[in-house]
Amino acid sequence: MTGMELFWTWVAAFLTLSIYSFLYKDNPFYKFAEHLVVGVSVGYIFTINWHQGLHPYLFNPLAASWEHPYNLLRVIPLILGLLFLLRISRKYNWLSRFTIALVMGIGCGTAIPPTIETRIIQQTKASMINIIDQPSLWAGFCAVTILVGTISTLIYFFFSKEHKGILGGTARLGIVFLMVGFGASFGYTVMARISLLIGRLNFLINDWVIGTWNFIAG
Amino acid sequence: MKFLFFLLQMDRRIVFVLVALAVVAPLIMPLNLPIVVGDKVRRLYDAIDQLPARSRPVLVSVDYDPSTVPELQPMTLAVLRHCFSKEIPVIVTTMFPTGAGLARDAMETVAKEYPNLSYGTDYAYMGYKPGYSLVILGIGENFQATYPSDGYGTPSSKLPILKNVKNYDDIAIMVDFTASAAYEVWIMFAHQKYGCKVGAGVTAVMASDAYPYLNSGQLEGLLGGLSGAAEYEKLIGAPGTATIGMDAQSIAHILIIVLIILGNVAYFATRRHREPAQTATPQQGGSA
Amino acid sequence: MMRRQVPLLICFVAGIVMLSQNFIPPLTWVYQQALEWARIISAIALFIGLISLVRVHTMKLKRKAANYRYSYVTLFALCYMIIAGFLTKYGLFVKLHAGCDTGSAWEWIVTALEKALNFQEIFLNVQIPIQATMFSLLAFYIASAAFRAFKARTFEATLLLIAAMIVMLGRVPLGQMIPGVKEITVWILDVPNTAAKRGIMIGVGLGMASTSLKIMLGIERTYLGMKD
Amino acid sequence: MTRRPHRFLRRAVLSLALPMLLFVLLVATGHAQSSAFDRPPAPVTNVALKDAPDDAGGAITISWTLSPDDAGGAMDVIGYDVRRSTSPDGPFQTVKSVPRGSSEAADETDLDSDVNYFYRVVVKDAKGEAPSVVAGPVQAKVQWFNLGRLNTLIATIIYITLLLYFIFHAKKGKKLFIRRLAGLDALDEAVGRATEMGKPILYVPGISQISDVATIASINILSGVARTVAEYNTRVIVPNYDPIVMTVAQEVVREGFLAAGKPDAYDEHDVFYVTTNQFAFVAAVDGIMVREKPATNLFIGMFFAESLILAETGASTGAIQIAGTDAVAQIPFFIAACDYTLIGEELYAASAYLSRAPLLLGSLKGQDWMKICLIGCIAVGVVTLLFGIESFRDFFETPLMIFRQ
Repeated sequence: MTGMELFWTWVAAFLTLSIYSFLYKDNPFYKFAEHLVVGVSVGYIFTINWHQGLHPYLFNPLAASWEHPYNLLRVIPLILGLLFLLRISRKYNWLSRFTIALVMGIGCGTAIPPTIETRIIQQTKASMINIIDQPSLWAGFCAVTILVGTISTLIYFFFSKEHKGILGGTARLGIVFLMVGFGASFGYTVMARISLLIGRLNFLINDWVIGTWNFIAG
Repeated sequence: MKFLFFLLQMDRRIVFVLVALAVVAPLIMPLNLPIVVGDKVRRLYDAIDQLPARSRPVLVSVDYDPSTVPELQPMTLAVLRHCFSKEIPVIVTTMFPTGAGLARDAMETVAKEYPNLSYGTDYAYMGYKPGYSLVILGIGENFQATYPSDGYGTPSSKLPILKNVKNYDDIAIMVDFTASAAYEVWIMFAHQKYGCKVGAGVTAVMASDAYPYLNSGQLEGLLGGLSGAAEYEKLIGAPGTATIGMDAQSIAHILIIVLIILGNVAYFATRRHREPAQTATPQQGGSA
Repeated sequence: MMRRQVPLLICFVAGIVMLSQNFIPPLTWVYQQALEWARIISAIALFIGLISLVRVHTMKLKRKAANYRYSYVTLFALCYMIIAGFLTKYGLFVKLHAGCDTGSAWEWIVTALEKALNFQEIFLNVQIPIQATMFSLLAFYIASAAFRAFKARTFEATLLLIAAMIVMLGRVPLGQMIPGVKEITVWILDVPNTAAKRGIMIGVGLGMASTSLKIMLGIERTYLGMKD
Repeated sequence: MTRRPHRFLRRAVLSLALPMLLFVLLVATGHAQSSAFDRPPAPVTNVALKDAPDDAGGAITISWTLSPDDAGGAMDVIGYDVRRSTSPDGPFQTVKSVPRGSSEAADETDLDSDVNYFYRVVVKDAKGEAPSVVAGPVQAKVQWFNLGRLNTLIATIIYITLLLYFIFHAKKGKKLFIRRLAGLDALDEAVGRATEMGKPILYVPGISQISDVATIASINILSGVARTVAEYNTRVIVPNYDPIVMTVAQEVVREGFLAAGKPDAYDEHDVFYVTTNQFAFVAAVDGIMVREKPATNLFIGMFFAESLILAETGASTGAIQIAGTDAVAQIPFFIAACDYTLIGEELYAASAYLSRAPLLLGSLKGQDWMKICLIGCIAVGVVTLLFGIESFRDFFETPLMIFRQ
């Protein structure tokens, strides 16, 4: 480890501990780290955005538009982008509506068919199972359980009818499935979260404490 | 009763301290809780374990970046230790620029534990070469042309370990450690095209995606996440960070379960002694 | 008219074109183009974010609001990253190095400046560790949330906490040694969990598609600041 | 210097010895395996060409039966070259190379529509290569409709029709019943509590773009909240992750204050941009929660792993918390740490409900009818499968394959 590397390790360790101090309570160290990371991250995004967004998608193609006149089309999003910047003006901020409307139109139009395909058709197909033709009686039972669970969950999301009678009963069954599913997801995630903590502690112990010790000891 | 009331109104910072202790304690004082070795991990272990000492090298590719180090570095170390302890030659490389430092770290860490083995003869670090799949393909055509020098700048021709390495035929097995689809590229080219045996170590989330390759025999073996690494450490008889990590996982999980149970015991035991208003706070379940 | 109808018309036309390109292969290029347009627009939009951030913090400084001193940290870090980033990305240090003699005082200054304005090191040793540490706070919060909230108050809440406890046990070696736990864990994850996720997914898909359609048709227009 | 001739000698000997050794080896083994090593591999057969389906032209799929030496026999095949020409007599140029064991390739290099192309597949091994017979002609055609998405189109049309029908139904003034949502009722209460306590409300519209539908739903709910807040002279703090979402949120909150007749009470600095970085954003919002101590926290929109960090910090400050998201993976954490959670589709329902516009409520009825259709489809699918009929289920396959054969 060089002296410079040691310095940066100390910086990282200091900031790590500053964030952890928030678990006790809000304090100047946390406030410092928080305000620092906000500034650094916006600066980073801005720079990366300039060099990996504006350069390859706007500046470079426009500069090459003598050879590829087609690239001039990109003037349109440039203008729309500039219109959007008029947000800060009291008088002309309505012009930014054009930009937002276009972004929304593109987003919504693009999204409808894939949403229907992946979230609706594919899931519907996955629910159509041959409940007789299963390798074992147990597998058949599981298949039926999934089928019943899917339908009752779907019924829980009925909005235009009061949840009473059969509808209410099925919706309640749906809640049972929802709650078991949520519990399972919660329990399943614990491991990944603990891993993150182990990772940070490894950094503090191995890189920082032992690293510094090795640096001093030679 | 007092204790139960205390539990109910316990400051959550006590929970934080307990969690921190549950994770730190095994790091400082390993418990070595029993670990059950699965078939997938054993297959990779067997594939390496049966290799003769000082013959064809194992190729290890470190294709991950710092964000997945907690899960993947322990398994890289475990596989390297296995090879070093059996004096099987190892060539370490990476296809990711961010993996270069990690690959070198891993190799140097393990190398320090085996001073009887020497760099260049028993192990080598080839560093990062840009090109990704082209590099993987290049090894199949001509190893030394793909890696004219090692990761320290020494010409490859001067490394005895590489003297007999022409292409994948001279690699006993390649093991890829990754949090991305890199292992699929190794399978596609190194295995499908050149017939090299491929093993993989991936993150826990990705493990299930890799099962089909294992069943079809395209992967020799598979390590998944921290538990896969811990199982490998058990097989080589050298409990390391993954075993400790699994200790921490077990204790933390049990801690949370115990907390939930205690919380419920306290909740029900004190129910009669509490003001009714206290129980009337809206909570989950009610919202569904 | 210009302020209300035209934006709604733009949205509608763009929506119809993008909807149909999903089904008409020769229109795929429109999609590519639209993606790039959206990318350019959002890249430019970031300036608004930057302005807002600077405004908020300069205002805090001006008003001497609570904790206003920390705003200096944010503003300084912001300027530092942008300056360092632009100097590095445009290769200024390389040019400066090429322009001065080896061993000269100038070279020493350029090297010092390059070390002091290190975009990548700040990113790696300030942003990445803070991000990773914030993320790892979840290890603590997942425990405190479970302790506080998982009380068997109602039937549903009981199901939630039992499922969570079994799966937690089934994920670690210690718990897997209890006979049956591993099998029940797999069953919970594969059967009721799959069913619930599937039901939610279909419902969410319906909600998303219908909201998208309402936006395209201009029925939903709150986002344009028009209530009706 | 003295070592140089020595090295040269060694190299010369080596360069001579190696081929000789190889030769000896070949001769020695040659008798046994001459048939396998000497001749080039057996050519591939059954080369079939197909215009790649459902595209804008510019791609042709080539498939073949593996060389007998690939699947078995000598087993020394290296790979296959796909060669193309515009005339059956050549010249053929390699457009694609695939490793051994592959029996299909897609040619996507500079194909013009409506031009005749001819192909041959060449199998290679260390010894040589063997071309197949020429196949063709084939054209890369432009398809005007993506047949693989026919089922998606039909579903889209059915759904849009249902929605439009109920929206227009609603427009005629027919009263529609919508069941109550616990989370929504709590919303009014939570906003009311904040006003009573004289504390601000924190509203986080998720961390996604404006084109994310969950964000739009969140903006709708924000619009309702802003109006109530303005009436009671409370502050609403809206930190933002995305600059475009921020401007929209500003507009909506300003409208809310305007509608309540208090445009001057609106402080633009309360709706602001933080950063487009997940955990930096969370760090900042956590800071706001512990310093401003809002009485009510609303997390509505698209969330990722940060959901629990926000909700747990909020819970520790004693705020009433209501969450709403369609991010399935995050719902469990909100349920655990918040007082009320709008689950998945409930978020969209809430946004429609809050606006109370009949048109928006009509669409909810359309959604329900689509659910009935889907449950019906699942039932028919399960029953037909019982009788061994698979074509009904196959119609739900994506991409749709039943018209391909």
